[in-house]
Amino acid sequence: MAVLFLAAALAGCAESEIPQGMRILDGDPETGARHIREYGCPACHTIPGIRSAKGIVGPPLNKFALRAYITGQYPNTPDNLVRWIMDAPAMAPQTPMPDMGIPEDEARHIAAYLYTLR
Amino acid sequence: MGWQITSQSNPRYDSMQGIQSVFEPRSIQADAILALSNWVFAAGSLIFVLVMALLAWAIISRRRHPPLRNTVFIAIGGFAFPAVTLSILMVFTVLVSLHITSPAGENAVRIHVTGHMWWWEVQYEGPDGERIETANELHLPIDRPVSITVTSEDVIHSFWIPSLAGKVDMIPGHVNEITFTPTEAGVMRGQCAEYCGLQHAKMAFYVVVEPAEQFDQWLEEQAQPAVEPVPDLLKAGQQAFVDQGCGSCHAVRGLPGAVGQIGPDLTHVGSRLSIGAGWLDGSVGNLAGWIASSQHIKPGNRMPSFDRLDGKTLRALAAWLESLE
Amino acid sequence: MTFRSARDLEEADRRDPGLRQLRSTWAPPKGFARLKEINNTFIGMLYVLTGIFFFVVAGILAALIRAQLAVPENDLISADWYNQIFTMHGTTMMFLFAVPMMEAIAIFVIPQLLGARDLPFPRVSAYGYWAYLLGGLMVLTSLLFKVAPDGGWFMYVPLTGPEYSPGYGPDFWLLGIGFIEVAAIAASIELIIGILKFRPPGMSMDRMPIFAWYMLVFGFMILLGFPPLVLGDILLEVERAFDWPFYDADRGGDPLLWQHLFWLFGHPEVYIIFLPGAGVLSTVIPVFARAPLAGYVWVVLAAVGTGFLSFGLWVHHMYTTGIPVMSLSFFSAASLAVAIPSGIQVFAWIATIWSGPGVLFRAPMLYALGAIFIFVAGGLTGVMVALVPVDFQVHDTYFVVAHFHYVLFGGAVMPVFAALHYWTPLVTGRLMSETLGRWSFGLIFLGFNVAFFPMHLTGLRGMPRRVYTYPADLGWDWLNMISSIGAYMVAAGVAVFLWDWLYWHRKHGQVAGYNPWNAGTLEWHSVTPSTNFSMRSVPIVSSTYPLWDEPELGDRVDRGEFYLPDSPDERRKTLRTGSVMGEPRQVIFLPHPAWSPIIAAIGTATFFGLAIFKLWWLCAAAALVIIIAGIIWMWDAEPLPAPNRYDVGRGETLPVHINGADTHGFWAMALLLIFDAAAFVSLIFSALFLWTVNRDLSPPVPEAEPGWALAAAGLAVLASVFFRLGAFANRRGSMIGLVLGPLAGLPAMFASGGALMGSLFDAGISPTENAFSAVYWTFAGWTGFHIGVGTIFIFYTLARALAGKVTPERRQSVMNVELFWHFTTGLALVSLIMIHLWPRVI
Amino acid sequence: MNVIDRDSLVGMVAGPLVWGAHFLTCYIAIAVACAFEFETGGPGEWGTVKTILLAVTGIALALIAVLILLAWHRWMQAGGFEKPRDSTQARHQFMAVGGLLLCFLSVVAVIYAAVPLFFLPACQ
Repeated sequence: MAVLFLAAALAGCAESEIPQGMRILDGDPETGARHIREYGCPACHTIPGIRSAKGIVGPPLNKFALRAYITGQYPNTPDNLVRWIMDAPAMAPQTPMPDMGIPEDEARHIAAYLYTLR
Repeated sequence: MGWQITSQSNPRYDSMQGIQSVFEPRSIQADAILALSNWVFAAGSLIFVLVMALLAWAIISRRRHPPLRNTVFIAIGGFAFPAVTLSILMVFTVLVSLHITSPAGENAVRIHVTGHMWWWEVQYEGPDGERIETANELHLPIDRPVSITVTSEDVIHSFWIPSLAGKVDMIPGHVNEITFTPTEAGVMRGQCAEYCGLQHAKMAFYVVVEPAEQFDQWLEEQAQPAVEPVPDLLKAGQQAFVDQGCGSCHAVRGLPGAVGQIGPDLTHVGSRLSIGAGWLDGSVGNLAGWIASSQHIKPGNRMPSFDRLDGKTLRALAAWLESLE
Repeated sequence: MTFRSARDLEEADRRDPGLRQLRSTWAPPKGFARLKEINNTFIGMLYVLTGIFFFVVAGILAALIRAQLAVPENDLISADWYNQIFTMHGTTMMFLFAVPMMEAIAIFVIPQLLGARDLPFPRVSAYGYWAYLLGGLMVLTSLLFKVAPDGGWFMYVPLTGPEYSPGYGPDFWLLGIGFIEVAAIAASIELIIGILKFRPPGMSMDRMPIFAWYMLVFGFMILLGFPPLVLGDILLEVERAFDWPFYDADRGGDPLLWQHLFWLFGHPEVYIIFLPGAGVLSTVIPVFARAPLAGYVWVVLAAVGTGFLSFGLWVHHMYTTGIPVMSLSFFSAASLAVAIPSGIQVFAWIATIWSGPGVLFRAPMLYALGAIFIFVAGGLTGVMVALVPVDFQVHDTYFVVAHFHYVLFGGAVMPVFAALHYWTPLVTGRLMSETLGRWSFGLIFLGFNVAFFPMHLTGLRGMPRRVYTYPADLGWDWLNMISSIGAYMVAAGVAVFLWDWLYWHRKHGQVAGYNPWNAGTLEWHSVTPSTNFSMRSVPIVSSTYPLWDEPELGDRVDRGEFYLPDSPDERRKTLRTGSVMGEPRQVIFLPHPAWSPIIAAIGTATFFGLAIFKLWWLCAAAALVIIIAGIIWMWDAEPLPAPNRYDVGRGETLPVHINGADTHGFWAMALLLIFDAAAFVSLIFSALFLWTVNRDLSPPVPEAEPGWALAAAGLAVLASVFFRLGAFANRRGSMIGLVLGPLAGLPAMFASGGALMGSLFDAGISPTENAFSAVYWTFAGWTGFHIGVGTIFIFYTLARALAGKVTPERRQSVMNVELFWHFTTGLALVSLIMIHLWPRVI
Repeated sequence: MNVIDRDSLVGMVAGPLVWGAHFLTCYIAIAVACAFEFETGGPGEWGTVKTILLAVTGIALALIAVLILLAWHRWMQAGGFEKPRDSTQARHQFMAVGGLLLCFLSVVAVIYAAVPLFFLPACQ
């Protein structure tokens, strides 16, 4: 509950600050935060605002909205990010991040949440 | 109830409230215990209020003695009243004890659960008396008595599913039994209730209560050996499992060499709701994370972090395990 | 000439030689030598300070626990640390705070309450205190090095056994706590004898201050309740150090044996903690309600009844271990029955409040009322957890955490704060601040309920105890957050209290003067701070509240109108009276300050400390230090002035030295042996228990030559006979007989012990083989240990005899040693029965 | 020590001692009977052990009844409810009433312990 509240608050203030190009127009950060936990992102990533997310397998996702590249290869654009979340191995065959079968709408919510992290 | 979901999806985080609560009884026995508890909670609260009211009255009152003579007041309030109330309670509680401990009978589902630091080994008795092995998850049919015998391989654990029954301790050298009859379908959570060392906090499991046909089908699937992988990725995963020596701790029925008894049986790990004994949801992402950093997620558990695998191998291994439904 | 203030005392000192003598006799040594002081006033004060120190340490650990649990999936504290912290919180609170704190208060206040100059064995109190301090510090040190025990305060095996806890943690627990139990036993013997035999003339049992009744029951409960734990400790330590498999299920042992032994101690323990608390309430409430305790005899019945019933509750901690529900229900029955005495006490307190002209809401009374509130709530949830089905659900959840914190906070912590507010003027001569008292009470009371009430719900919602973290979204997060906030309110309240207690009131508090609370009991009869000798003269008492019923009494005591008003020989002494009626019987010459208790305590600490690291040879050296200190300590026992009468004033004389079963020395030996016997009975229980739980293994019949066992039995009896003859000869004045008897008995006893062990060797029984063989060897070892101690006693007695200190008139030490030897013979015979006869019979 | 002695502490606590003996007998009898499967008497059935324990309960209650009579007798000798004239009488009243009340408490505790015999199977 508290997490969602926090996430919502973050989303609220982030709305105006996110650069135009990074907005996921139909993504809801609050829903995204829930999906992040459902799909088990916390097992590998440390994600601010998600309490259980203290993983050390993948890179930490703090200030994600400010990062320039995804996995060091792709510009951090909404399209790339959504594609990455949906099927990372398709973009980088050597990545340890599995294809978790996340449908596009849910990936958008997740991306929306990640873009609230500044 | 929000958490009454089909057995194939994971329990959703936003609907987990109550899946491990005494207040959400889902069996005849848990119902009976809650009813008794409610009675004593109500009576206890009433007595508490009355005694405090007496105390307040005694403080306020200007009269220099209780409503009765001192000794009579003490004799009635402190002796006679509790003696009578408690004797009623004694009979009541013995009757409930009898009710909840009666044997499960002939047609009971028989399950044997062994506690390990910090996971649960589960053996079902198949229709022909054969042992069907799984771990960290129970499936139960509705409206059929269940008899669970428990013991431990190492230290003392305690088996507890609040929605279904009270606890029973798992003690090395002892085999204890608990019986109950689930009455409603749904996903519930159980947890170790006896302090068992470092990761006592992360020793939980899920229980899926489902209609009889679904249960039978599930049990039949569990009895099967693991499926052979078809796509290349899964084949690579299986190969990684063999190469990394996972089979010396874990059993995968049907895979030669994978007969380890130290960790959970993984023959159908992909069908389970959780990994890491009720701590992470069962998903390919969590499997990968668990394999790579189990010592970070559950420090001190018996499985080393396999952080030496390359990315592709890790993905393949996780995908293969996830495919073991 | 009454002492209403410290100045009165100084003035009287100039005019009154008797008082001057008393003051110089009882004056503590100066400077560093002050540590030699053994007087109960000084030792009691240190004891209380130390108790509060450990309370604060345990409280800080609790604060860490609550910080970690405030939010789900917190990683402030690692699992490893958390487990050490909660283990040490429980251990420190139970063993280093609760029980010793009650002893501390009693040691300080009981002699004054009873008009005695000191407790019967001041050096034992001092030894007990130093043992407690050093043992406590030893246990705490483990935390500094991050090797603290982490198996929970209940130390369940096999988690704490050699296989799953190979480190030093459990050894710190077992040896440290075992060591502190020495202090507890010392205090219990001290208090029992003090209360039964060191009351003022006229104070028959029906007039004893109610607190003394509670402490009497407390003493007996420690004496019978601690032995099972001591035995369990020894068995576990032996299993860890030497691989004797008492608890190892693979070799016929059973983890449940530990649980039985632990809770056989552990449940009485709860009441051991609660009864003194209730005693404080029964003392404080009448003072501030301004009326005598209503239903005195009912309250006595409640204390005694609780003492008995509390020994029939232990399995209610084991409802979920798979014991037949019939057996569980017996314990449920006793658990319900024990609620009745608690009810009686609560109604007696209410009736007391009712009978007075109005309650004075001073700080002690606030704490007392808060205690009633919290304790009643805890008692009612206690009835709930006593019900087998309810306990199946709530056992080992936060519901139970809430329950027992309610009981212990209401039954012990709040009363301790009440007692400190109430009795501190006896030490500092000043009253604690009312304002700060209200603040601390308010914060603690509110904070406690905020912290612990939600835990009932947390537990019912499924949260188990002893988890270092928990998942979010199971409905536990906000409840835990509230609990944590409450916990920090309690911490703030305790901080306010400490500020007042340690600093503020000593500088700025109101001077207490004479009887500041207008209390009725003897400790307030005169000036505050009270004197080391507590009574100018030992009064004749004719009611339960002497100061209320005889307002002149304090003056008469101070004028020296009663017994022992002076001390021309500069020897510390007090009066011994009859147990039931309280008639004067003897003058006891008490020991003066000495180093021996503190040296013995350091020796004991070293012994246990080295044992943790299995440095057995150094242990033996430490044991030698203890023995030497003990002998020096006891050397001057049994003073016999000529003539053997002392003028106690009022034209009466009393004997100084007497022999026989009525002496406090003999009682001390007898009580010690009762303790010993209770531990030995626990060992027999263990043997029988293992027999009932083993399906595949029955107690092996030692296939030895029967001659071994018969010889052992015969020799043991022979040794006893020899000793009896020696004692008899001494009575007849035969020095030769006194020397020859024990000297002949000793080889007989050694031969008996040898034959006992020989029978085991002969049968090829090795202690590591299975649980039964380990138990057999424990029987043999137990007997052997007593033979060893008895040998020291014998040589000590012979040395005294040669020094002319044992004569027909001074034969008490011989009687005590003889009692010990007969007891040892009994142990040998019962051991033989358990080893050789029992396995053949079953 | 003479239990009837008016100044005996043992006389005062005799009631709880009977409770203790009864309680231990019940516990040990059931533990041993179940461990070695002497008894399988179901709920409501009176197997051997349960019958014996019922008899033991009867004996315990009878013993306490005797103790109550003795205490009552001592109390009446000490003047019963009347205000004591001297300290000896006060003490005798106290010891007698204390013993009496402890007996009452013991009666209740013994009866509670006997309740399960009527409803529960011996070993389950």
